[in-house]
Amino acid sequence: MTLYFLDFFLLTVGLYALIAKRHIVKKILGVAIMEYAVNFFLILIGFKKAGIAPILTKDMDIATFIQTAVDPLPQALVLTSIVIGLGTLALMVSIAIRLYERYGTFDMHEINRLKG
Amino acid sequence: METVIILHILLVFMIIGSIITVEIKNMLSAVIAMGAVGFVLSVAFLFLGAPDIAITQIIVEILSLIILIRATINVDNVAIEKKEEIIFSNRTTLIFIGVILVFAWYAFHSLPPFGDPSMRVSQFYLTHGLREVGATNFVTSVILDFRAYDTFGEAMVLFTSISGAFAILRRWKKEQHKDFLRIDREH
Amino acid sequence: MKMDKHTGMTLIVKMITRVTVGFMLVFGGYIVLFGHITPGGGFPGGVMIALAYILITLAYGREFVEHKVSGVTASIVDDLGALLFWTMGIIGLYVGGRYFFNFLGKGEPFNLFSAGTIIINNIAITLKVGMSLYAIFLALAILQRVVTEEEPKEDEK
Amino acid sequence: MDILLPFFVAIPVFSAIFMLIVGKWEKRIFPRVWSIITTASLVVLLIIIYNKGTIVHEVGGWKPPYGIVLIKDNLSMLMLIIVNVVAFLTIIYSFSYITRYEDYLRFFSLFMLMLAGMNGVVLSGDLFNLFVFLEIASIASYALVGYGVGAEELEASFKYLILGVLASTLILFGIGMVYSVTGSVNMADIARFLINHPGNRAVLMATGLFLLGFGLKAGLVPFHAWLPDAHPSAPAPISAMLSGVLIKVLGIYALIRVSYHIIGITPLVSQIFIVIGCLSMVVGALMGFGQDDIKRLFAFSSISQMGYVMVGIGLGTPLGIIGALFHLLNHAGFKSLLFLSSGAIEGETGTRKLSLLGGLREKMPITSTSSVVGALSISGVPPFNGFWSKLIILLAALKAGNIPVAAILVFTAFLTLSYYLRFQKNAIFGEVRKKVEGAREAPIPMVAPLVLFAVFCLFAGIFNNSIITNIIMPAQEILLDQQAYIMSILGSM
Repeated sequence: MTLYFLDFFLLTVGLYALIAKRHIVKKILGVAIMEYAVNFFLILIGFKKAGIAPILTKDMDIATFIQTAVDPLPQALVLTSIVIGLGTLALMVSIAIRLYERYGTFDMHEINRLKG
Repeated sequence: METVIILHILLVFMIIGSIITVEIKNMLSAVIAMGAVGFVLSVAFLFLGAPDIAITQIIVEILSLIILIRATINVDNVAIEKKEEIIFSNRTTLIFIGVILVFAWYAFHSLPPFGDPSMRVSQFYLTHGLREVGATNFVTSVILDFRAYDTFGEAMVLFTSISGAFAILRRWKKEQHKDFLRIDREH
Repeated sequence: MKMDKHTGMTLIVKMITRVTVGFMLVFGGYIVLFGHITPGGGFPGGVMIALAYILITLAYGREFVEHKVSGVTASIVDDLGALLFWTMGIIGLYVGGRYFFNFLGKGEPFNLFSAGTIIINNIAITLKVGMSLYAIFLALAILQRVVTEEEPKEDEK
Repeated sequence: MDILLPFFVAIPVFSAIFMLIVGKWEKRIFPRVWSIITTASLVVLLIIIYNKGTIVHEVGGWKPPYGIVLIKDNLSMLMLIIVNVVAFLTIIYSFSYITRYEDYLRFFSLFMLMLAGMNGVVLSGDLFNLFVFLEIASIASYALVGYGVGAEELEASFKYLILGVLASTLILFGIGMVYSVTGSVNMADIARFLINHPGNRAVLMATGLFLLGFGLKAGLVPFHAWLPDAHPSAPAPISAMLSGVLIKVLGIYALIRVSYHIIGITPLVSQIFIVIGCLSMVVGALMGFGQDDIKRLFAFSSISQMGYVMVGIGLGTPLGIIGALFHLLNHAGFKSLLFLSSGAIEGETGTRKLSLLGGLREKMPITSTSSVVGALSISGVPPFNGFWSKLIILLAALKAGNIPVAAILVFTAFLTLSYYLRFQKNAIFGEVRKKVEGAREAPIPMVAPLVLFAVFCLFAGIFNNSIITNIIMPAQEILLDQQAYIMSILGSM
């Protein structure tokens, strides 16, 4: 239970960086940290006590494997979510670079002031 | 039992790393600190019995580090931090986060305890996976057969974000092709 | 392989990349093809292959890789990979009446062709993920612009 | 018949990819014509499956709780009609609007992917699948908002992107909590589990996270920061799609589906809906008052109209939900009309400022008459459709005995009427100003959709009971009947 709470604390650290920080790259880093926290939470809920990876090897028999294997569904969700995070990161960095070209600064407040 | 202790240590390290990422002045070291948090996360995935996810996390971590360093290496990454933060927005966000954390503390009590997931649906994947799909890596059989439509949607997400990034990065004809790096040297 | 000295990084980096790129491509290929037997799959394998190309581009400079895999061919292969994955869904709909129906034979577990359409889906994802990330790396890191129309080949550097 | 459901996602995706491949050789005419063919075929597909009742398609051939299921019930039928018809008319509009940008290819390809994402969200019967397609539609709309690559377009799309990714992360955390408690990701399976195991604090927190995430995507008041900035800088067809369709499908529809069909509506949640609805109505209307830029004015009025819908949903009575869903349909009609006409006006006169516009009636007759029809119907003037849906919501509030809400409804109606009258007085009537001298009527592909939307606003107003009985009423019945939803997918309680 404390693992879930600490992981949610990690999410709020990312949330703080996202909202309170003015530097655009800091906001992007905040988003990345939030993605880590959510992916970690999804894998945590799928873990089974003394569980093994859900990959069958030749020397395992199927019955014990089914009892001890960890939950494969959250891992499928996390694989998708990691690559979604990469996609959004690529889009964010390209917008940040073009913003820097246009305004000459990464500071969100400065940009709001210049935008008028 | 010791995996729980190890996971606690790794998680505390990740929290410290992310606080460093948020608070440090130099942008490049912030990106490196975030990279460290990502690598510790992929080690934690190994302890949680998810080798697929650990490999993907390390590889995607390297690529996002390359992209992020690209965005921060040649820009004025220290100048921003000189100005002081606006106290008001930090304080309200901290209060808002504190309220959510208190509410979350009670909510996490009624989640099933760590270590015994209610595998109501995924037990079917483990029992029928080998016979009906034939793949011995059950995560891949879930990704590409039981929920292939999800992975199709996800490939389209990557396709959209790359094509969107191309749309944003395209040059307008009337704009001369000034090289991004050269702008800074002129400053 | 024209080895002009001034583009790209120092000699040491070039030597090391010449050794490691081979391992990365082989390991990436292994992860993709055996994705349904051992850990791995389309995504990590594809990104690994993209990283191999990115390593060459970083070490040897853009011109060296330009005639091998230019930005335009990378995005075409990316579209073809997405199209291949799309047709797998439609063939499943046509053959089995259900979208993404696994219509190929299952084979027996531990050898290569054991999971029907999973292998083809894996290859489609690899093409798509690998080439699109390589193309976005080129656009973001090296060219600062997207190779859309064929401008005159003036040298950026 | 259920073979046709996946084509709602497959056709736009194929056209987006094929467009990019062919785009290497032909960039000007092909993308525009190809998008019109795609959206036309989607509308034809819509007509085919229109009155076929509930269709369920199990993807991959796996039984529902184990595989992903696509479901078309009457509620998603209503949303499909809104999405595909507005997209078809917007594509016709952007046939000639797009000429001001120099790269047509990426615009139409991203538009098709946004369409595929929205169709995927509406059809999906699986919570994580809804998240993935929500992600596709959102990322396509982030890039499209910043398509102009100008200074403030990029700033607006970055702010929209940051808040959108925040919303998606919270939604994914909520999905993780719901999965941990119920052990399944299929919507009907979760609903069945939660009926047998009610009152779980983790599910309550997950509802809060969903409310935060989907509320942010819907641009409701506490988290509306991105909407007024995203609209003025987005191209006109995109802001028409954004406010006419996207915030409805990704925000309101997802909120309705999650709260009514999955977690089961509780008095607390419907009370929160009503409070958020009233807040959005009042704040949207008040901030819309002083706006000089017509697109910002329309953006704030979108927030307040979404507040109407949330109040209708929050009341929970059959009449309230009928009013809300009918207002959803009407709002898609007249808001897209207003945004498209603002694009035409900006195209011809070069400005969106009310202080510089005037006397458009002589120079652009058709555009001004259709935008007058739009302005009248959004402010609820009798013959048009806005009047009927606002009236139904007002009656539902009165019947539910909720007098303060009814008072706020009437107050907002007057506010909306006043600032739309100001819009008409400044922009349409009055003497012709300097800026408007050179304006002449917008080209045919831009004017035809405006006329069609205006005709819809009129006919939906006149024949409102026929629209209500065969589109809105069935959607309302399925919405209030969670058991029927579960039975249609899982076949057993």
